[in-house]
Amino acid sequence: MNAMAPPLLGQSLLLLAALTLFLSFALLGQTRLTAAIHQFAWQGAMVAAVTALVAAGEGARHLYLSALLTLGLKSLLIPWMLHRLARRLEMEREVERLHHPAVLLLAGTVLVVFAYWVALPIERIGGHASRNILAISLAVVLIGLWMMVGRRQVVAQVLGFMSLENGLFLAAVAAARGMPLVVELGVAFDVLVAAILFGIFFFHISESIESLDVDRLNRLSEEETE
Amino acid sequence: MSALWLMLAAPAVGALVLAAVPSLPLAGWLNTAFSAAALAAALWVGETVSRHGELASTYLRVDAFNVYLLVLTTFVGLTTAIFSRPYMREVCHQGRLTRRRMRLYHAMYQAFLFTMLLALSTDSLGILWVAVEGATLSTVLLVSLYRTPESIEAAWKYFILCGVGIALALFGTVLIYAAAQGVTGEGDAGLSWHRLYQNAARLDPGVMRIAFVFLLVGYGTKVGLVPMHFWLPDAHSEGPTPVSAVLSGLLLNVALYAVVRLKMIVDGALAGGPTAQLAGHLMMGFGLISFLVAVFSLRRQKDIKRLFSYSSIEHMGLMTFALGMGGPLATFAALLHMLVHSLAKSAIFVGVGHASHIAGTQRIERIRGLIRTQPRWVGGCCWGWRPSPAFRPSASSPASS
Amino acid sequence: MTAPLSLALGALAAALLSAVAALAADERPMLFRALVSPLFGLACALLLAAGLGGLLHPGVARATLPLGLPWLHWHLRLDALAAFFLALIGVVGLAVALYAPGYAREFEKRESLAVLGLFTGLFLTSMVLVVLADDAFAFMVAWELMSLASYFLVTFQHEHGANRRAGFLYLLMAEIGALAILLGFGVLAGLGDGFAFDAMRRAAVGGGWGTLAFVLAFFGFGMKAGLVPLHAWLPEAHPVAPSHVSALMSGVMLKVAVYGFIRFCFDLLGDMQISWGVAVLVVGAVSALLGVLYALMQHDLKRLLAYHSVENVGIIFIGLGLAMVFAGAGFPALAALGLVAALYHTINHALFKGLLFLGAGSVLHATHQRDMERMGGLLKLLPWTGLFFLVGCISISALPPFNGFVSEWLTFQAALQAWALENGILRSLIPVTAAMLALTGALAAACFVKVYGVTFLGQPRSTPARKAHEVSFGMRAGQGVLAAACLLLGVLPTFFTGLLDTVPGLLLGQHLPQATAGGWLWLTPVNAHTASYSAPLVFAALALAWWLAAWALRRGAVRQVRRCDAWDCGFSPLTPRMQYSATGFAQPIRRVFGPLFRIEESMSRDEEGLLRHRLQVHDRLWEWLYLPVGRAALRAGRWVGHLQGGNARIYLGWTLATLGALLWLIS
Amino acid sequence: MADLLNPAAWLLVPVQALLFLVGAPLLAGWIRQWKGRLQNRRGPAPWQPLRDLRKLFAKEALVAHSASTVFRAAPYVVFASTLLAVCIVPFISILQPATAIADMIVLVGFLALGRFFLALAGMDVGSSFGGMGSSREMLVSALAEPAMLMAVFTLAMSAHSTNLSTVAEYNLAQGLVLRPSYLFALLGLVLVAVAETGRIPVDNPATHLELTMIHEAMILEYSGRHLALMEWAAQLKLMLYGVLLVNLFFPWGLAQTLSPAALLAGLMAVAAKLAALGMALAVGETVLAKMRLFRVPLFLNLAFLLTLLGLLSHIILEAGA
Repeated sequence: MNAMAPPLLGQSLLLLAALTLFLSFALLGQTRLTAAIHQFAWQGAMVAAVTALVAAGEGARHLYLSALLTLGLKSLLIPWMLHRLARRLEMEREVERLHHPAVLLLAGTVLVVFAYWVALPIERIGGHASRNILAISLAVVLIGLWMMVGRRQVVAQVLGFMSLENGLFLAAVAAARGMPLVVELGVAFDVLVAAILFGIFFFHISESIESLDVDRLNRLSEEETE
Repeated sequence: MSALWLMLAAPAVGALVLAAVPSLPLAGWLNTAFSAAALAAALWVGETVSRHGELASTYLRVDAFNVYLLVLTTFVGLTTAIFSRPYMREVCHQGRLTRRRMRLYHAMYQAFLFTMLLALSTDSLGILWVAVEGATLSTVLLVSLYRTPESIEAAWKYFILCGVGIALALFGTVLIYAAAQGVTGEGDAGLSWHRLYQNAARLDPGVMRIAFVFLLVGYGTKVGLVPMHFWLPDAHSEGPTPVSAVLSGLLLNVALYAVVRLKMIVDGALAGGPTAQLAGHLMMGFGLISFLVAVFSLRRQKDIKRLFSYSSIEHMGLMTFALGMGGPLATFAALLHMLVHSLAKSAIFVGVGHASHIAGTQRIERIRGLIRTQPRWVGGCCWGWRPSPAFRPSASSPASS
Repeated sequence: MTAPLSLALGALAAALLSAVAALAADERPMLFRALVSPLFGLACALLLAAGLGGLLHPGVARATLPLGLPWLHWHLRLDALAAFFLALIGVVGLAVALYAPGYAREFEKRESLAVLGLFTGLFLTSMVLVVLADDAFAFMVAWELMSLASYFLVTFQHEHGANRRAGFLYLLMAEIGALAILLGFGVLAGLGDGFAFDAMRRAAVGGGWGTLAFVLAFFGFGMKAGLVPLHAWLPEAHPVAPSHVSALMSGVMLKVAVYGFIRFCFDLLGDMQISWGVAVLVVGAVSALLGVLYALMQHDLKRLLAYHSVENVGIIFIGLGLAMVFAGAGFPALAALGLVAALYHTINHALFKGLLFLGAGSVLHATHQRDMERMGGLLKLLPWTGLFFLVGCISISALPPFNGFVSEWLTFQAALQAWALENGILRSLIPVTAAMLALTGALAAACFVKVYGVTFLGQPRSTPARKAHEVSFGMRAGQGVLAAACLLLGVLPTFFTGLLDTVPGLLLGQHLPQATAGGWLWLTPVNAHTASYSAPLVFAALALAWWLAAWALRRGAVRQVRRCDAWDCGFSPLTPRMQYSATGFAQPIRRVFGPLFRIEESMSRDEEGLLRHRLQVHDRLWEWLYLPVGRAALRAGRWVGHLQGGNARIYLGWTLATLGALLWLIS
Repeated sequence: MADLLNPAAWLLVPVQALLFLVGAPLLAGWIRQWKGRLQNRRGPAPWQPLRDLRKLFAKEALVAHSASTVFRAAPYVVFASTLLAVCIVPFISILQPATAIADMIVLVGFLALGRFFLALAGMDVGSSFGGMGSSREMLVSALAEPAMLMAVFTLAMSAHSTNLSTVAEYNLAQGLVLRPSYLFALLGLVLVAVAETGRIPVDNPATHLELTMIHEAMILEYSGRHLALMEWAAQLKLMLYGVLLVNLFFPWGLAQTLSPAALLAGLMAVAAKLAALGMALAVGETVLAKMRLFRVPLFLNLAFLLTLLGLLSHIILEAGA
């Protein structure tokens, strides 16, 4: 978005983006499953809101559609599925023990700084606002990945993956006013399928190893094959 | 053009039809038939391309580079389909699979072919991404087809790692799109490969650098470059043999194809800058590391399918190295190597499946004396083992030039 | 000069034809004798003609094969050097072609003649291509083909695990060597412009890069030639191949490696450096000495011969090293002398090693034994083979008037010119290497006294040895050709040095000043005053002296000899078990040079209370070089295994780390 | 090679050969007699060996059943090669055209050829003694040959020639100069000669206790004319080494022209020198005792060390000479 955009818009965009980032931090630290799912839903909503705002600011019609897609998928459908799964695997009450929560969060902040540092050279796209948002989205992506590294519980990993995707959507909207429609649809389709597959896998995993702790998934190790 | 649509339609329709067909033998034949149709169409495409030089629409574009990959893909798809019919029937009789899963298998096989062809023939980076992600999704369930704990674990890792990788690739794509905004304008043009290629020089180098890193890590995960390769041996060794064959023979190629296409753009963007060779050097580095690590893992493998999946990593590393090096000789060698490797490797996996089927184990030391019992198979494998030394000279001669 | 080249191309075609024809030989063994071997022989005859033609009319002929890459066809080039090696391949190959049909008979039932014929043909083709290649690409492809064909020949009898292991070791080291050569060419191609040898010659890379290229080439070619310490594959691989193939491998393939080295260092590289020569000289001397010492400890006939290949290659490299030192120091004439000495020994070794392997093959054929301890007295049963084998033994022991002596004499003469050098170190180093060469020669003589004495003399030590029978005519003819060649090169050295002289003329631009100044009778490498050797006269005089002695005694009082038992100290008559065994023969030398071997000796009583003596002599280099390398590779493998630890989160961590590192890298 | 075309010089070659053939047994007898005297007994007359040879030639030859043709051919080869070897050393005259046919290195080659067949003959019968002798002989020779060549090289490098008569000529021209290199080479060559000719302390020509023999063990099975040839060859070899020592290092007295007087003088000089050498050898063999086989390597290493020192001192001290 260019400088002509009313400052209010830019500020609100930044605010929303910051909230998204905060939410992924919350996700990173959140050990209670249901709460985590809620936070994830909220993050989706944030992204959708950003999309809608940009659509309003730019008057880019197709963005409304993608905003709707995001809202529907990320903050309604997928959280609902996760809830159902959690109930059927009776694990709503489940609380994952983090080994070093402080380290986890600290590393997250480091990643944020790193993301800013990486995004600095990006000049030509839009104004500062969009660059900052790009930096934030990059941070969200990295934190999502970090969450998958740091959390052992399968659902938590999936949440990390999903919030990583949120970061992608945010970047797409902020940096490029959304992708072409065909791509948007394709991406949305893939995300949906992925979510379904995740659901399937929860069952497979929980019946193959009587838990959802991914660290138990280490039969295919090559250590000491000598 | 119609040839192209036909080629894409064949597997797409096939996927839907096979999803509905309950009878197993019929499904096997249909599977073969659709693959054959795809091959025929691909040949037709090749013929048209050789006449007109290029075949293009808004979303699709076939030129001299990818037409040969199209033909190769459909060909391997057909051969593997032919092999998989009796093989899977055998497996089914052993009771390792239910009918429902056989339906899933055939449908997904076609779906996978469809995504491969789409990824190869599309002109839009966005659709390329969607297709490659689709390829992952369609094969995940094939890897875990046997539902053994190992296969499920392998599939999960495959899914997670490739999912993340692909997601990173999307980020890179977004960045490219963003960089293209000012140049090619909004909409599909911003992701059209050849438009970007034409205006590559005007793209922002800073953005393109970051973008390429994400794309390399992303698609590199699917190529099986070290250290993003961890999913590969598991997925190859646990899935049904035909799946291993197509994964190793096709999926890796397509991912590498994507990397190459993007490298061409990035090179254009960075040309003349201080980091003009960045893309090439990164690829060479990854190729070299992959080659070494794979070689070291090779010599300690006891599971024969793992062994060959590591050799896939090795060859991919070699090709990545050569392609990163650029230059006509290296590129030619790499493509030649790609061709030979796909054919040989799918043949080998087919053969190995056969062998481990006979021996009832995948442990090498238990598979013995096959040259007595199965000379033809061994001959095939010897032929399959050939490429690595035969093309090493051609692939790495220009290393210093 | 183009005529020889077309001959060589014809030879290529014939070799390929024989390979193809062999495919049908499985069902019809007749075909192998009637078509495959004759074609092989034809190819070799053509090669011999091409080589001699090329040497007689020095010059350069070129051709291009429409093979290889669309824009990089294979360039072929026939010059004096290539011609020499073609002739070498031809003459040994000819003998092998005569020999093969008879030898292959025993494979007819159990093994596949098709495989044998196919890969032997391919093997010949690839070697000829290597010699003819004029660009790095063709060279490397031919080189790889050579390694691969010989690999399949080594594992021909693949039922024995030992053969498979040997084959694997061989292939592994061959690939490593090929990689080194490739990189060497890469350096030249990178600093020059392109892979054509002409481009490299123009570039004439020297200095630091040149040294790097030299080291790589020395490593690669040295590994193929079997120089210590890179020789481990050789005594494993050569013995297990069919004997006529062993003859090809030891007699010819090693020489192709020597060819590659000469081509690379004397032709493609820039101006020679003394330090290179010194390196080659020292490695050569060490190889020669260790090779013969390890050979002395073997009692497997073919394995022993394989170790002698290590020794002789070492001698060849001594000559090359001298040539390089002199060339680096600016004495082209002396360099030419060293080069000619090396080349002369190359052809000699090809001849007598081929001969010895064929002889060993005949023994194997007749007794189905490779262990000398179970042979003996074969001279009476295999008179012809025994005679030819004796010729081989005398030649390889460098005794006048046979060919081995001539080349060692030339090498000594070259070494004796060291006084011309300024550098005192060199002047003292070179004579010491010469002394090592002398020691090598003497030990070789000892070793072949052992071989011949234990195998062909004395009394049979086992039933098969007692039941042995002379081999077929073809097999004898094959050996006879080589034996005659050995004598010829020994008695008429002037003629052959004259031929070889064209090679230094090509590579160093310098002929031997007056090698044959004194006429065909006198070989005077430097000048008549310094040294002269007249092989024909020596031969004549030897014959004369013998004849005189015999004649004088013929007129002696008592003619006939009376047969009686051997002296047994008045105890029970001698039994074969009382003879000196090969191990016993080598025992004093084993004891003197003990520290060089890893000796495992043990005495034990078996159930009948009989004493059993077990002795194993190992190559120390295994534990000094190969095992550590192997362990390192193992460690690396285990480390890589740790990477594949099975935990998805760690895998993801790797992805994240890579991403971060790369982003860091570019920002 | 000026004198190559000189027929008179060529005529000298057979003459010298004959002198050698007669002189060798005499030298052996001479040494034996002196040893006897030193051991306080009247030794046999110097020409006793000649008598022995004649007797042996007259006797019939016994050949073991298990012996092959090699066994019967070996004596002739050994004898012929040794005879050739003696033909190419300057004996009474420096003008020795045959030296052009074969130089020092070929000389070593001839001796090696003879030894090769000697050892083969030892193994041919298949008795354990022969094998033992061959094995030991090859060990000794293997260790002796490098030392021999080192000494040869010292001479060759200072004379810039491997042609024996050229070397002798050079040394004669030099006159008596004390050269450390020559001293070392001489000592080394003496040790080598002792080892190669199988004298005490390396081997004892007089012993017939099988377990200590080297040379005798190899020819144990020989009899009649074969034995004669073997013995004769051994005596030739002994004399050959003697001539090498005296004529290369003390070339004085060698005839430099072909005038009968000069030749006669040369003959006298050589005879005198050889006689002196023979006495020295007798003394040495009397005072020394035969050493164990596995001390022989040390002995020969010493020889090699000496010759190597000779070479190095030549290169370092007398550089360019």
